[in-house]
Order: sequence, then structure tokens, then C-alpha cells
Amino acid sequence: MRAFGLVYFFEPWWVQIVKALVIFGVIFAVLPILIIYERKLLGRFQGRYGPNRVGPYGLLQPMAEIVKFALKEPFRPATAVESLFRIAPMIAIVTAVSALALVPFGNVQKIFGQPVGLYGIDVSIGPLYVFALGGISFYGIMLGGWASGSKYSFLGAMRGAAQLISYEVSQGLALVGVLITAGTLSLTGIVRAQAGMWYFIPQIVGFLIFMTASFAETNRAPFDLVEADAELVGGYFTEYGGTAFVAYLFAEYTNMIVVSGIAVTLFLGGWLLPFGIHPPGWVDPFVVLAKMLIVITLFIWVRATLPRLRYDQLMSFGWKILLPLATLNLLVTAIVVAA
Amino acid sequence: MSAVLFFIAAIVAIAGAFGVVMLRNPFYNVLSLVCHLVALAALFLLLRAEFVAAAQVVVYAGAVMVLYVFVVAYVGGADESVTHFTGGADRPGALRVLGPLFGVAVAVELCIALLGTALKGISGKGAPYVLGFGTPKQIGTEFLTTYLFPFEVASLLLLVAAIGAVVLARRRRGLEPDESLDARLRPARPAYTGTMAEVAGLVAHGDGEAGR
Amino acid sequence: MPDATGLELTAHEIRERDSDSILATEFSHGRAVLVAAAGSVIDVLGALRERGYTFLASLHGVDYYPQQPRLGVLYELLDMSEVDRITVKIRVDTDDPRVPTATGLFPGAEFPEREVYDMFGVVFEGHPDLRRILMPEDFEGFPQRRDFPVGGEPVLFTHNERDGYGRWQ
Amino acid sequence: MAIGWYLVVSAIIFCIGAVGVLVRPNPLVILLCLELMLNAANLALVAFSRMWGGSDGQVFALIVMVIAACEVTVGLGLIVAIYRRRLAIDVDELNELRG
Amino acid sequence: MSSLDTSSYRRREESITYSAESAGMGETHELLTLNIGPHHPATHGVLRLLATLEGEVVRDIKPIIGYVHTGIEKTAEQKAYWKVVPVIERMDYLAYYFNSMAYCGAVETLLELEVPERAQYLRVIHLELNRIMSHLVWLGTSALDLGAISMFWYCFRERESILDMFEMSSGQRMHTRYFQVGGVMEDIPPGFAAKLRRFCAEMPTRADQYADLLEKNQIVLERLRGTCALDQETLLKIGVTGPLLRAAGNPWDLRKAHPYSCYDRFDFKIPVGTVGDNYDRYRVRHAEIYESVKIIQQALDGLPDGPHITPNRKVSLPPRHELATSMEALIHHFKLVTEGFRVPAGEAYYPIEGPRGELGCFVRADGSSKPARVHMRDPSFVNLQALAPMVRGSYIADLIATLAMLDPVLGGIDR
Repeated sequence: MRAFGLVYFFEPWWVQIVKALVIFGVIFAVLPILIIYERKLLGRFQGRYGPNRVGPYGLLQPMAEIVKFALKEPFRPATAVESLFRIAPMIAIVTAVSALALVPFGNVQKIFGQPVGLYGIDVSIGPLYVFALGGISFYGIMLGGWASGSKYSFLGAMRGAAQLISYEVSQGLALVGVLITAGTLSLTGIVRAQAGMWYFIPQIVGFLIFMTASFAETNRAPFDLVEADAELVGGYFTEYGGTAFVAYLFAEYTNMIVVSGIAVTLFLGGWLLPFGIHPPGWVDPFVVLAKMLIVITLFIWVRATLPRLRYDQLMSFGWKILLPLATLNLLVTAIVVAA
Repeated sequence: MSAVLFFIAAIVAIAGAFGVVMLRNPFYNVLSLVCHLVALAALFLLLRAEFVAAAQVVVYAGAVMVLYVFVVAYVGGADESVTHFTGGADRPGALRVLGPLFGVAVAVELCIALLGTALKGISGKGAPYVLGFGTPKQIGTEFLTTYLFPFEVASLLLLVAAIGAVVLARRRRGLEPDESLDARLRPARPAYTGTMAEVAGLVAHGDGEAGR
Repeated sequence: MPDATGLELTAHEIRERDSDSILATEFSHGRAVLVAAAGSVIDVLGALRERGYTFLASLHGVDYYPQQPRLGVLYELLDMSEVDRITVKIRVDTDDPRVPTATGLFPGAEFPEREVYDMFGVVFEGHPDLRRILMPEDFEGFPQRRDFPVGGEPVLFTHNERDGYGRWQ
Repeated sequence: MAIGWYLVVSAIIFCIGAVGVLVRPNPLVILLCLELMLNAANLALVAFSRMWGGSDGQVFALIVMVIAACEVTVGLGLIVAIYRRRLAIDVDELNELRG
Repeated sequence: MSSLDTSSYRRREESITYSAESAGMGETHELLTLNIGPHHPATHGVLRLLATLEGEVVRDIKPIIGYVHTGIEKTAEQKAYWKVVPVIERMDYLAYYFNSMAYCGAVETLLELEVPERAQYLRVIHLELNRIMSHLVWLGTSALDLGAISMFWYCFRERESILDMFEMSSGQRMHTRYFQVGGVMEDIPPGFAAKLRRFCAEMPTRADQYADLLEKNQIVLERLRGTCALDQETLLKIGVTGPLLRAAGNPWDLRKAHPYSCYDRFDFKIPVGTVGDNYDRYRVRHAEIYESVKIIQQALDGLPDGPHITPNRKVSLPPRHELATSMEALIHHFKLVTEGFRVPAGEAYYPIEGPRGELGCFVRADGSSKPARVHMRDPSFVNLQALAPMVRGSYIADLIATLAMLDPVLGGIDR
């Protein structure tokens, strides 16, 4: 199958399957680490230890919780629509993981004499693919909220849908600045174009807009109105428990990983290192992971610091501030590039 | 490989289309159209129209269908309103019988046209693949050179549609309070909610006026 | 607090308007109480409000068992500019405990009146939403009355639903 | 796969959409069926584009999408307006807009 | 009364859900009834609000309370006067010193009992510590409702040190039963004063840090400023007192207006707001923390010597060592512990300034050793009525914020 765009070399089918497995495996290994990292870090921010009972330094806490959730009784409200109620979390997690295939973790490497790209796929429509999956992941939230048959879930889903759509526009426009500068839609191409300067310096406005919109897209504080535990209990997953709840949780964290991966790729130079350092190729994935960790730490830091916006403030911020700013950024970038 | 993918995608697309027509609950109609659209995007990918495929999912599944979902959720996707909503039955009379007949007739005619065509390309696998076919670059160039006028007209159309939708769906009144709302905010109390007054025999059971 | 003389003067002035409105005055521990007739309590409260007692600090019921009439409703009024408190007390019988509502004068009396109604069974006529407030809506009896026994309140679960509900011995 | 197969799929989808428009009374479903027909046209356009190796078909597929989006916004706006006025949501009974 | 059969119970139970169906739809309005609580993270207990929404805008709310009604007022009638204190402390579980202070004050009024100086100062110290503690819980939970999760932990860190001091003076962290009729249970232990001074030195800087986190945050300001304001005339009509009333600009504070205990001897200010929006409510309570610290420092500096409880043996227990030597003390002890003291017949209403407003205790004595009626005028109960006029026409997120700023304690509301 050569359906996807600019193929400069050919990978045999088994390499693609191995890559898919590796990506899945790495993500499901990273997720619990991410969860314990967030909880530990939040604990430090709040003057406490965080979980420290299960395993050394409490590192096995996520495992214990996964077991706990898995053993819970599957439950659904009497008003729920059974089939959709079950499918919705799956949509959420599938779309989140599929988007991850796009994040390039390194350049093309020779492994056992076989050239292998250290990414899931490299398509000629790069970021559009992410947005397409983001568009589908909306159904994970909307169906979950609607099929629960609960007013809280429904309000959360409605908020989520409106928020995702509103901020997707600004996020997309912020990206276009980078795309114009790089002159390509291929994510590996964008990284290679950053060899001289990482794009977060010339595209600093775009970077800030992208990060702000990403907080909204991943439903993280201060834009976590979709969950808004104080108002809507849990938003669209109010009625979920057990493994379905874990699926939503994982989807949310995976989205965070994807967004930080995209931010690293587009703005922070991907696997490149500053000051002309050229490490051997096997270091590349670790460079990308380290940069992603920095972005994720930013996510957690903001969560520990900022309170939540109100719904109308969120909307007016998205449409009245972020969108004009992104448009202006795009305009200026276009003029500079064309000139 | 591509044949298998084609048949899977085609079957899902046709099944989704059937779902749109056959299912009774508007919410499921919309969802089956989403399935249909995603399958169609896969078909586009097989035809090497990557940008169109991505646009299909982003625009259709991600935005247009979201509007549908909103409206269905708003107008009523729950059970009780579904019956009221779809009327439970198809359109009456001649249309119900003639409609499918007409559909079959059109299908037969189109198939005859396809089979009897003199177009040679139809039975081929398409033009030789050129690097860069279907990329955003190529389509963008076309849009800004050959098809500039349609492009501008389409954007104008979008603007008009956006304004029209706002005008149509706008609320007639703002958020200022009015009396009819106040009246509706105080629904009659059901029986027994004022138990003690009722037990004391002061009011009849369920006399909503006593609670005003 | 008005001293004993001030209390008498106030009572006298209100009596001049309506001779039957004030039944008695009490003064003890620095606390001034006007005992008003149940029917004219709104007039008394209104007159006091005009005299500066604009704030209804508290409204509560008392069961004076075994005295008759048993039930009492107390309005603790406050004059915020003079920092002065006065209490209006009315007594009603358990047979037909009806009192006009004070919510017209003091909208904040809504919850306290519901509580008195809930606990003592005093019916406030004209109250906008007279329902039980603290006890369950299907509760029977008035628990703060002195002859209401403590303990023995059955709790309804599904397993004892058949055995009956709401009967305390 | 031969291009003809794509055209067959396109024709089938178009016919399903046409039947839906004729049979269903619900304006929302009618709108959905219109989408089906537009999509069938899109598929045909893209298939032809592949057939000749030019991207004109894809360009017009995109323009069709724009038109579909416009149609949906206005159509849904109408449905919401109908619902607000508590009229019957049934195209056969919607005769109150007659002049 | 109509008899009840079991079959009708289910019907009644359904009716209690009180018109949970959607309230109505029309061309201009679509109303939705949302049941918030009794189990909801933001209701600060088991409060149930029936909210009528139009989209996200709250059109009306109806509070439904009584879920933690425990009949404390009824229970108090069954107990001797001195045994009522621990029960009554459990009403408003964040202001237990205030509850017992109001009750003891009412009983002391009926007994015409003089409370020793030192006891009064100790009472003031604990009351103000309790006020800070209550405000810290309010600040933490309301910041949590706004989404600022870290504030909760910071506030509870300081609250812990206050509870440590409560434990030091009384042996308990909550519901201490420290105040007694006639004074306080025990004198403060050695080391308490030093610890309290350390706390008083640290607390203002902590409060400054809270202000830095919240008041310099644009999101918090946007969320609080100009939301759900209510003018003081309406508040007074409803009967609202305390920080809510002061936030609207009325400087009514019983500690100043009608000083009880020994509040007339301290120099402190009454923080007032201007417009009475949520921001003013926050600022007033936050400023009260500083003032309370000032009062504690003055009380600690001027703490007089003397007995910590009235020497009247008819009311207070004799010291333990006297029991071995004095027959009279033994008789008093026996009488007090078995029967309690008798209070002459009469009625008293004793109002004090609680953390949430006027906390009044009405006690009726009939001459026996048990009160004939105890009623608490709890400020939360009255203030809750102001919620509906505050939030009408605002967003559901503002409803949550306003509820947090109202600071209701359901233990006090339901009693």
C-alpha cells in the first residue's frame, strides 16, 4: 500500500507492523509513568508528597489503580444508550493513539541495513491528518456525553464540542505560520527545515497560540470546562466507571502526549539539538522524549497554578482574542515569507 | 491489498448510506453518515487524493456533522421526541412506493451507462502516478490560477451561508427577564410535596396554587 | 436594648393604634419581649419596623408545654442604627395553629417560618412556599413539640418496606 | 482497482440518497440524504481525476464540500427555527410558510 | 392525619423529586431543570439545588436542605445544661467554638453569671483562631471550586497548625468542648502562648501569599469581579449578616456594634466591600484573617491572671485536688455530674458574630436542669436564602462560585 504521499524509500510491510507495535507498546508504557509523574509533581507543587505507598516511591500507584478500575463492576445508567455508551470511550482512545503515529521521533535510520523512519507514518498532509483525527475524537466525547443519558454528561459534551471546534480553528491557523515558513506539510520535512533555527523563535506568537489552544484541545486546566469537576462533576464521563473511565483517562493523557509531540516537532526542533551538536541517530528518540517531557511539565505546572475559566469567557477568549491574533500572525508570516 | 481495502471501504460506505436512509433515530442517522464519510475518505486515499480525503474528514466529519449532532441533540435525540420527530412512518401514499422504484430505475440506468460507455479509462487503473499528485501544493496552485473565480465565489457563498444561519437560528429575544418566563419558572407542584399543609387539611392534595 | 420603661412606652404606643394587639410585656435579663396577639402580629411587626427595628434577626418556635396555649413563635427584631433588640412573642394553640406570615415584611422569614412549620406545625398563612424544610417531606408529626418522643424513628429500607412506615409508638 | 468500480459505488450511493430524499418525511434526514448524493458526486469527481491524472476533479470535489457546508448551515438553521416555533418537523405538513 | 400504607409510599417518594421534568420550552426560551446535589463536589456538603437553566444561564434555583438534619435542638432538650455543649458544637462543624460560645453566653445570661477575665480572653483567642480556621477552609474549598486546586492544600496546611493548637489546649482537634458555662475547661498549657505567637507571626505572610496567588491572577479576577452582586438593602431584607453583608458595604459586626465577651478592649478594623460582588466577598473574608490575627496578638499580650472558670461551685466542677480534701467539693461534684445545675426559668437570646454572620442562641429554661428549648439562629441557614436572588441570570459556573463565596456549612443549616 503506497497510498501515503512522498515516499523516498520503501519500507517492507513487516517494518511498518513492528513500528506500529513499538509505538503502541511505548505509549502504554509511558502513560502510567506520565500519570505518576503528574501526581508526584502536583504533590510537590502543593507541598505534599503525592502517592508514596505502593511500590518504591509510590511508583506502582498507577498499576494499582488500573487493577482497581479493571475490577470494578461495569455499570451504566438506566437512561444510557447501551451500544454508543460502550463505543464512545473506544473512539476516544483509538483516535488519540492513531494521532501518535504521526509524531516523528527521529530521522531515517539504518537498522540492520534497512532504512527505517523513526515515526509511524510520514504523510504529505501531516498536520491535517492530526486535525482529521481530532475531528473524529470529538465523537468520543459527544457520544459519551449523549449516550450517558445524564444532564451533566450532556452539558459537558456540549461544552466539549463547542470548545474543541472553537480552539481547533486558532490552533490550525497558528500551525499555518510554521507551514508557510517551512514550505512543506511533511512533519519530518518541517523538522529538517528547523536545522538553522527552531521555529519557536520566529514563530513565537504562533507557538504561544498553539500552546494555549492545545490546553483547550486536551481539556486541561485552565480550559478543563468539559470536565469541570466543580460544576459538572465529571462532564462527559460523569457516568463512566471502571475500564471505560480508564479509557477516557488514557485518551486524555495520550492527547497530551500527541499535542506535546506536535509542539516539539513544529516549534521546538524535533530531534535536533542546538549549538551544532549532532549526536548519533539512536539518541534522537530520547531527545524528542526529553523535549516532550518539558512541554508536559508545562501542562502540569499550569494545572497546579491556574483556576478555570467560565464558559462564556472561554468562548470569547477563543474567538475574540486567539483567533484574530492567529490570523494576524499568519498574515505577518505570509508577508515576511513572500517578501 | 488495495482491492481488499477497496471492498471494505466500499461496503462500509454503502452500509453507512443505507443506515442514513433506514434508521429511525436521527442521532443514528447522523452517526451512520459519519461512518459513511470516513469510509469515503478511505476510498479517496485509495484514489491518491490525500488532501481531499483529509479535507473530507476535517470538514465533513469534524465540522458539518458536528453541527448535525448539535441540532439533533437540541431538537431531540431522546426516545420520546424521536417518535414525534420522525413520525414513526415514512411519507404517505404514492411517494413511498414510487420512491424506491425511482431509485432502482436510476441505478439501472446509471449501470447501463457505465457498462455501455466508450470511455477507455474506466476499465483502466487510472493515469500513471506522478509524484505530487493530489498534494496540497498542486491543488493550491490550481485554486489560485485556473479556478480562482470558483474559489472566490465559494468563499463568498460560505460567508452568506454563515450570516444566513445566524439570522435563521438566532434567538428572538435576549437574556433580559420577561414575565412569561417567570410564570414558567414556577411549575405547579405535584401532589404531596406540601405534605404538612395537605395533611392539616388546609389545601386539597396537589393544589398547586397553595404553593405559590 | 430598650429598658423596662422604654418597652412599656413602645407597648403603649402600639396599643394606641390597636388596643388588642399587645397582650403583655416581659422584661428579664435585659431582654425586652412584647407578647402580641397572634392575629395582629403583622401590625405589631410593621409598627416596630417603622420604629427602626428593620432587621429580623431570628424567628423560632417554642413549645411551652404544659402551659396553654402551648406553642409560641418568637420574632427577634434588631435595630441596626441604635443597636437595639426587641422580641415579639405570640402564643397559639395546638388545635388550630395559624399565624399570618411575616414574609411580606421580612422576605428572610421564609426559611425560618418553614422550619417552625416543620418542627411545631404552626401554619403561616400566606407563606409563598410552605413545605417541610428539614424533615423529609413525607414525615408525619412535629418533632420539636415536647410530647414528640425521642428515638424510635423507623427508617425505611426496601427490606422492611412491607412492615409499614411512619408509625412511631 | 479499475476506476469503474468506484463509479459503481458512487452510483449506488447516489441512488440511496435519492430514495431517502423521496421517502423520508424528516427534513433533517432529507438533508443527510442530500449529503449522500453530494458525496457520491464527489467520489465520481475524484475517480475521474484519478482516471485522467489531473487535479481538476479534486478541486471541484473541494468546492462541492464548501457548497455542502453552506447548504447544511442554512438547512439546519431552518430546522432550528421551525423547532423553535413548535411547528411539526415534517416536510409534508410544513405548509405554514405559504404566503 | 391521613394514614399511610406502604404502596402509597413509593408514590410519595417519587413526588419528592419535585418536578424534575424540564420546566418548559418555547420560541424564546428553552428551560432545563438540573438537579445539583445532594452529592455533588461543589455543594460543600449535602445541599441540593434544583436549578432551572436556560442553556448555561441560571434562571432560578431552589435549595433543598435537611439531608444532615440530626435533631440536635431536640437532643439538647434531653440533656443537662453542661452536656449540651458537645452536642451543640456539632451543628456548624467549622465554627464549633462559636456554637458553644453562643450557647454558654445564653445560659450565663440566664444564670446571671460573671465570667472571669482570663476566661474571656481565652475565649476570644480561641474564637478568633476558629474564625481564621473557618475562613481558611472557605478559601481552600472555594478556590477549589474555581479550579485552583493548589490553594486547597496551602490553606489546609495552615489549618492544621490551628488544629494542633486546639489539640494542645483542649485535647481535641475538632468539637473541642473547650468552652463551658462559666469559663473554659482548662487553662492553656505551657508552650501554647509561644506557639500561638509563632503562628501569629507567620499567618499574615501566608495570607499575603494567598493573595499573590489569587488576586494577581487575571482569571480569578474575571471570575469574581462583578459577578452575582447583591445590594445591602436586599441582603438586610433577607436577613443576611456577616461577611456577605459587609462585602456589600454595611459595616455591621457584632464585635464592634454590640461587643460581647471582652471584644471592646481590642483594637481591630471591620473590612467592608463596596458593591457586594464575589470579589468583595473574597476580599472581606481574606482581610478578616489579618484582623483576627491582630485580635489574637492583643489578647495574648493582655492576657490577665486569674481563674479560667467561674469559682461558683454551683455551676463549675471543683478542681480535682479538692475532691480528696473537701466534703463540700465532693457533694458539688456529685450533684453536677449526676444532675447538672439548675437554671432559673426564663428566656435568653445571645447573639455573637460567627464567621458567617450573626450566630444567635435562644435558650428557654423552665427551672429544671435541662433546657426546655434550645434554638440556634445559624447564619448559614438564613444566608442560603440569598443564593437565589444572587445567581439569577448568571452562569452556572458563577452559581458554583457564588455558592462557595456564600460559605454555607450544611451542618449548621440542617442542625
